[in-house]
Amino acid sequence: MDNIILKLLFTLLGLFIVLNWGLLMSAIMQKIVARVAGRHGIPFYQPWIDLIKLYTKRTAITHGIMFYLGPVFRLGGGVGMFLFIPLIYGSEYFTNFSWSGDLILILYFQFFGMLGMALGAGEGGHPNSVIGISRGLAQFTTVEVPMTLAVISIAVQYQTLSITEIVAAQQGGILNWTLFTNPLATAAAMLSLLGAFRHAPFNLVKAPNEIPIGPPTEYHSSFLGVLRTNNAILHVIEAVLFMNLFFGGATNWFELILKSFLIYFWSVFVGVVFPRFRIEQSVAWFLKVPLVIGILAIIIFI
Amino acid sequence: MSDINNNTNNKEDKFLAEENKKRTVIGPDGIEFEIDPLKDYFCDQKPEVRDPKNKVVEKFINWARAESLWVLGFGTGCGSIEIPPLLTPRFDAARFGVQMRATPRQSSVIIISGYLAVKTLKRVIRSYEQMQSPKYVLALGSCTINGGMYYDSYNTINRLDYYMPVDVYVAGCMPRPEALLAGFNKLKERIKAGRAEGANEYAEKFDWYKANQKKIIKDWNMPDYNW
Amino acid sequence: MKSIINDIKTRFEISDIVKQRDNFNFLTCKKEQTVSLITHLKNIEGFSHFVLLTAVDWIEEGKFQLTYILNNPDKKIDIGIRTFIERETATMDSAHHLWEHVATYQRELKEMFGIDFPGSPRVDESFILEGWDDIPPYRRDFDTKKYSEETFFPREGRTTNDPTEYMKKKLYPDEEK
Amino acid sequence: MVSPIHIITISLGIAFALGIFGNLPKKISAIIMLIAIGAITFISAQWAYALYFGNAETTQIFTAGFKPPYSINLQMGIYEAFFSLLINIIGLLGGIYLFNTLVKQGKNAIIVFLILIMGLNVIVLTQDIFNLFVFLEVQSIATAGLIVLHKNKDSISSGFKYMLATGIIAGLLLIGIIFSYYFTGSLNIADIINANIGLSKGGAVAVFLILIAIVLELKPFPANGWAIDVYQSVKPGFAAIISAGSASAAFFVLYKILPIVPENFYNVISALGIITFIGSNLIGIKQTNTNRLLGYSSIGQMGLLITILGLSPYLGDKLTFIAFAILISHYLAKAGLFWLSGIVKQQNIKNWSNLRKKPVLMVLFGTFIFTLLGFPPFPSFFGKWELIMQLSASGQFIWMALILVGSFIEGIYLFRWFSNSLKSENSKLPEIKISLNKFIPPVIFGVATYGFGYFAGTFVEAAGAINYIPLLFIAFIALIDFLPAWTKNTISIAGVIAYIFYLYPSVEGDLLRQIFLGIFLGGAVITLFSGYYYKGKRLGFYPMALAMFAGLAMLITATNLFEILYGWELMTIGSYFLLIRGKKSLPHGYSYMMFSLGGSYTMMFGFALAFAGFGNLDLQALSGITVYPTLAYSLILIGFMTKTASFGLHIWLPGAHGEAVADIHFMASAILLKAGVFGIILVLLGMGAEAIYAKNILFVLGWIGAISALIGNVAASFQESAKRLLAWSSIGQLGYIVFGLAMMSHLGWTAGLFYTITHFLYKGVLFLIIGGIALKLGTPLMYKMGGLIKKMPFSFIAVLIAIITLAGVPPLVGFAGKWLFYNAIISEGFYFQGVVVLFSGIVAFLYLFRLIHTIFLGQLKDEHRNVKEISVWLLIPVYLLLFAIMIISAKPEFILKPLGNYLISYFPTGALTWNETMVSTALGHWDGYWIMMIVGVMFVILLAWLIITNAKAQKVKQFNMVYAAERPFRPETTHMAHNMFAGYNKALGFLIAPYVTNFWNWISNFVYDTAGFVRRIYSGNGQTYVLHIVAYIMVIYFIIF
Repeated sequence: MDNIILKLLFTLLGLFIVLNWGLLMSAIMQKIVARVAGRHGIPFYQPWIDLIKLYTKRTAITHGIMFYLGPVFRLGGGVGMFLFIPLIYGSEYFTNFSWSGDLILILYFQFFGMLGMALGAGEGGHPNSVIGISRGLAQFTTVEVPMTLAVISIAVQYQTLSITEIVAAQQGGILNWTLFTNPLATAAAMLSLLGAFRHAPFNLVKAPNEIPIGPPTEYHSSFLGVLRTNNAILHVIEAVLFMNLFFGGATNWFELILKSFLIYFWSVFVGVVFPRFRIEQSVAWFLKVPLVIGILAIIIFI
Repeated sequence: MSDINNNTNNKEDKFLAEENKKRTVIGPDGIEFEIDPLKDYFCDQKPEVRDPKNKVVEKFINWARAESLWVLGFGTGCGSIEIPPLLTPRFDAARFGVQMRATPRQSSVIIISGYLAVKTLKRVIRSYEQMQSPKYVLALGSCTINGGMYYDSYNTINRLDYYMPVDVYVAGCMPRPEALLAGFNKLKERIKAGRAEGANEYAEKFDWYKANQKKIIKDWNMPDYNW
Repeated sequence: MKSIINDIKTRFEISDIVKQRDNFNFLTCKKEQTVSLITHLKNIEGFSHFVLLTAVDWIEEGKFQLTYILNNPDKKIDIGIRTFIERETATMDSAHHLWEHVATYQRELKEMFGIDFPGSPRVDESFILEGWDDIPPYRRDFDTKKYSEETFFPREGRTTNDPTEYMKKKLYPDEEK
Repeated sequence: MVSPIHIITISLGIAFALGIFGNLPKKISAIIMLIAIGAITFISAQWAYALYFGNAETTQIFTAGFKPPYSINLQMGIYEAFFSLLINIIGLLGGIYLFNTLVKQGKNAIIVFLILIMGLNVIVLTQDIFNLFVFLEVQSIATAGLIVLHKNKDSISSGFKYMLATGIIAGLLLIGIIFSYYFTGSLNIADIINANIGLSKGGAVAVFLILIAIVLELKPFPANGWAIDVYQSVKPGFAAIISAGSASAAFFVLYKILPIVPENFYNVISALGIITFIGSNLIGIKQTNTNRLLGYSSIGQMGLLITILGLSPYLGDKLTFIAFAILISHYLAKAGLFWLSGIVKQQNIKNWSNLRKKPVLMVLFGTFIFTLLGFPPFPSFFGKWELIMQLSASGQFIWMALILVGSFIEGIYLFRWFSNSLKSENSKLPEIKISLNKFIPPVIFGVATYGFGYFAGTFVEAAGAINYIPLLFIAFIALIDFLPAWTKNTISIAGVIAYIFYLYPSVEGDLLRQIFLGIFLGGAVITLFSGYYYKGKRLGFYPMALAMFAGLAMLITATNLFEILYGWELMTIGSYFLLIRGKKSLPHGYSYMMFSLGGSYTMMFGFALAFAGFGNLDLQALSGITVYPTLAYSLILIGFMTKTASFGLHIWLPGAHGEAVADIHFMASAILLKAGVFGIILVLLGMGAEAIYAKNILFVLGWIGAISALIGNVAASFQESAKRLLAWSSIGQLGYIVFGLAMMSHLGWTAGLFYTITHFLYKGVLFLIIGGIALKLGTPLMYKMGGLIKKMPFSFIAVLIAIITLAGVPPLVGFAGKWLFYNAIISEGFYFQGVVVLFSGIVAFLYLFRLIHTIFLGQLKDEHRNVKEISVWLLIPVYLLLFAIMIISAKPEFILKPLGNYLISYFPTGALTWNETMVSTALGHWDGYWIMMIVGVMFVILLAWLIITNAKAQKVKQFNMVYAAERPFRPETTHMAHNMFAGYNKALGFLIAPYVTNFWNWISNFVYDTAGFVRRIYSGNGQTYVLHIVAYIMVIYFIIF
């Protein structure tokens, strides 16, 4: 019993760290983007201020029960992924509840938030929300193709789907990382990651000017606060997932922070350099080079 | 569609848009019924005053609000050309926590950037009412203060504060981005001092504001408050 | 250009031919013949492009002047047709059947001058003014300053200066005259 | 016992008497004629009865007191009695039917009619070949008389052509008889047989001439242009007699003289038969004139019978049964159809839709059509089955294939005709008026088909175990069809539940069958329960639904291949009638039937191959087929895959299901498709995965499953109709199942069967809700809906849970399926198929979101502001299903554990291991219970957090949204629903280009064009037809000699 409470406390601690790291990371990335453009950019504490402001707005409106629950689903998706992913390899407590499921659980649990968000935004009744969602879903289908190939490839490689075991197999030196033992799968997954993070060139989903920020058009106040909280957690968690699968995992918090930063930076870097795709272009893009790389990643194991 | 509103003596009805008129439709079960779009499709609740609950906490929150000004991307007159430079390396308003948002739901500041035609005012009011409180109005240029060079136009308003509570006026014709930045700083001061309660004021004096608005906007075509 | 004008002179009652440029003439036509004249110019003389339709309020004479400007893109010539209609009735034949966009000009004139064009599509709908219920604002008997003062809550204390005098005073305060 | 000679004496005597006492009133003449035919019918019936039950011996009647060859002798054996009975019955009933016509046409017609019947009798009875010739002439003159008596332009010319053709035939026959007399010195058939003249060269020519004359009498294709005109130009009542009576007699003649024919002629005979069968059916496709169409069909059937006779060496002692079963079907159905044609009085097949106004006639029409096509429970089904099995046992696979192809082609036009009558517009057509005398004969024949069906069933060994209780129950429900729907519904539910209890002991201990019993009959109870929403009578629904369920139940309890096919066909009939109830279902029901028909024929072929190798029809015959195993397994699988609508065979499904109403949609998609899954499971269990052919088949099957999944899901995303969306989604889901089964491993099968169960649950929910909504709103088009969450909250919750399950999002049970798939794919090495399947799983999000958004979210439309929740009768079963979903979501071991235990006997390796609630494979692990708990707790905490931080939120209405400072004008223009995934369509729309539809269109066009080409030989010119006959004879002569 004590054990469980302790575990719970450590999980909350982990969540707190991840949340704050996510906020800081997004600030740093925005600053990097600003510096690329020759600006100072936001203060590094801006995301916290925005969150406080959003949570303390005095009014809010709701379009209905699903609209209300949408952000909860979304944050549930992020927190759920956090709960089911082992953060620190070898740590007794920072593996959260990852014993209850494997990699497949993570891959499918991300739909939990997406679906709930899509439904919530749908009840908002705003056509732009739905345009954003339809684009997001359409893009997501093909983003997942190279990812699926990569996952199958590493599952074949390590003969396991358990994330902890995959991380364990990569211990003992940098050359044991999947990055080096299975570079094709890593490449396919890292290209897929660009779509998963929805930075340019794959940010038509939010398209701020054409369809005012897409799905969350109608969301505001603490609804938006919840969504932003989720974004912060999700960015870290997705990076942690890639870190666990391809970059040797992390044995301490410092390693986690460094690696997740670099993984996230990869998508920001590409985003700063390339302009935006139209939706049919981005859908088709993932079925070209990334798909071929993914197939090669599997062929080498046949 | 039926012509229910044949008696167009009423001023409201005269300007009632076609799509807002009552109409009879036949349901899938074959039963006819009437639809009043203004009642069925819009919420007609009036705004309420939402007072801060705890003074000490409110002070902290106001600081946060001041440092996170999300501006609605809405340009009304010639002054809207002064807003984009704010985001460029030269002025870089992001340093001060000023960011642009595309939807009024998420914005806390609306900039009235210059002369306001009656037609634009209607849209401005809608957007303002759709913003969530606390919300702030920053008015640019002489036109919003006293009509400026359009003081005698049949179609532009003369003073904005009769139609919505204005927090900061930035004078000039046109004020340059630096002046706008100064205006933002002024607004921040007001917020931090707890004096920027425009939203509550609007709710309090709602009838007065609405009467003023309706005096010039004759085809409001909405319930009084546009949620 | 000349031959065209000579030709239409024989067919229509036109007067006051004003030469603006070599390739641009104004002429005045009777109200009843105007649309026929435009039709003729479009179909026979190749003025296929309708440039604009505008109005002038000659309040003293109790007339509205309508000006149609047509362009012949092949010969690169323009022609302006003026016609006068009674200010009291303010009704003119519609020409929307010749070019679709004429209807838009006519809608504008209906709103701004109160000139009616029976049969023109959507002519009674509001064009840029929403919910206008005074006399049409471009008519010269409409006092826009008075209207503004009555309607728009003018701010007290506003003073208006003559720019020449004011700048002179400000820039050259010594130069008294 | 009355001597058979009186058949002749009575009819001849009456005919003469009528001629002599010529001035009797016409009515009385006709009645006398009918009495005469009645009398001779009685004689043949008496003989048939006595002979069948062994109370009498075959009797020879010697006319003129001498023994043959010195006199004509008649023989009354069992066959003669039977055929004579057939002829007399058609004469009697045909006479009753034609009563008014005969009366109108007068004495001569009546006499000719009587003579025709008598002639046919003698043709059957006589044993003297010259006598045979004489009465063939009598018969043809009588027929020509009947043709010409029907006064119109066509009839004269066709009568002339008829005489021309029969003249040639008679000449040939006469020459043949003279030859044979020269060789044998006898005219008695028995003597000729004994003489074995076929062995000598000259004798063979004699036999050839006799044979070819008799064959020509049976109107073989292509030398039969004259016969078709006859069918078209005479009154349908006469055509019935020609088709049923004369053709039967002619067939019997062929049967009688067949022993004369040397063995080496047999193949030629069957070739002639099969050419006729296929050729005239092919031309039948192009026909829109019903009488002509029936004519082609008649000739086709005769061709089949000739083939059967030709194949008699291979059929052994089953020959009689097969020939009789097919002949009797043809006899009853053709006569019935011609009679109906006389009642309907419409020549164009499209105009037969006015038959719908008379339900009894419609039932008869359906009965006859299905009889002709060989569906159970009609005799031709048994006949065809035995025919195919016997041929297969003798290794005659080519003949089997040709016969099945011909039958399929026949199905094409008969079904087009039938479905047109079911669905075509009929408001402008005149009422049908029936007089009693025209009504009785088809009714008698209709009832007789069922009787003979039962009777024929008793002859087929494998049919011994068929349970007739459900069929009787269906008949009972059909009889009380006039009652309101809810009574029938209650009775049906009681019946089905009773049947479940009755069947349960027989499946106890067999988990597979338990599962499918649950899906089929449990599903039946649920759908029938939801049927209470229907107010009114719902004519014809309950018998057909129950027929489908009876067929499904028969699949489960089947102990041999025959029962599987029997159940399969029964289910096909039932489901066809259910699917075609939709408004615009005409083309879709038709294509459903075509695929089903083709499927059942391929299946029959496969079963026959299995039978050939195994020797009996037990289910074990499916394991280790030795005769052409690749072909056999492929064919059986194709047969079953027509029902799972797998890629390539799927094109019927979207239309057919897309037009069905709520509960039928549920039956058709969630339940019916599982029949195919059950079949595939049986085949795969038998096939195993070891053999090389098995590996190849499984490889292809896996890809078919994967591609079905992809195509189904992508296409579903682009549908505007909610029902079509669900229909395409079913194709995709069934693709998963097929793919899972094709992996032939423990995990793959666990996934496949698990999907089978869960698909039943969540698709059941979706079909009922969406169907209910479509019913409520009067349209299945999604963009016409929207915002219904506020009006139908219960439906919304149900759909939400269903789509979360379908999408495989944890914590609900759908995730278990995805997880099993991943594990199976990786451990089995089905990587690429697997990626396609997983990709389609994600594509499913597109259509699921579209489904729930465009119906429930977004903007509520004007017309729907007052709608209420859907019928509670639909919601109750839905919530039962949801309850089941929630239970197995929290406790997946309820299903997975028994499934694992069951499959371990087939696939011992790779089973799931359980540690309390944790399930793991060699690769991964997953704990459904804890995930549910964790997600639940987390969700509650987060919701609380939002509620705390959120200020009092103002509830707003649907137009209160930011709209670029404008306001929405109308809900229609604000609801983003139409062409929702336009960008996706641009990128991946090529995936759903209708290649498969184009392929099948090309096939059908090819068949039509061929038919059109072949039809050109019928120029309508009598001389050409004569030329045909001569050429035909020449060609066959050169082939034989």
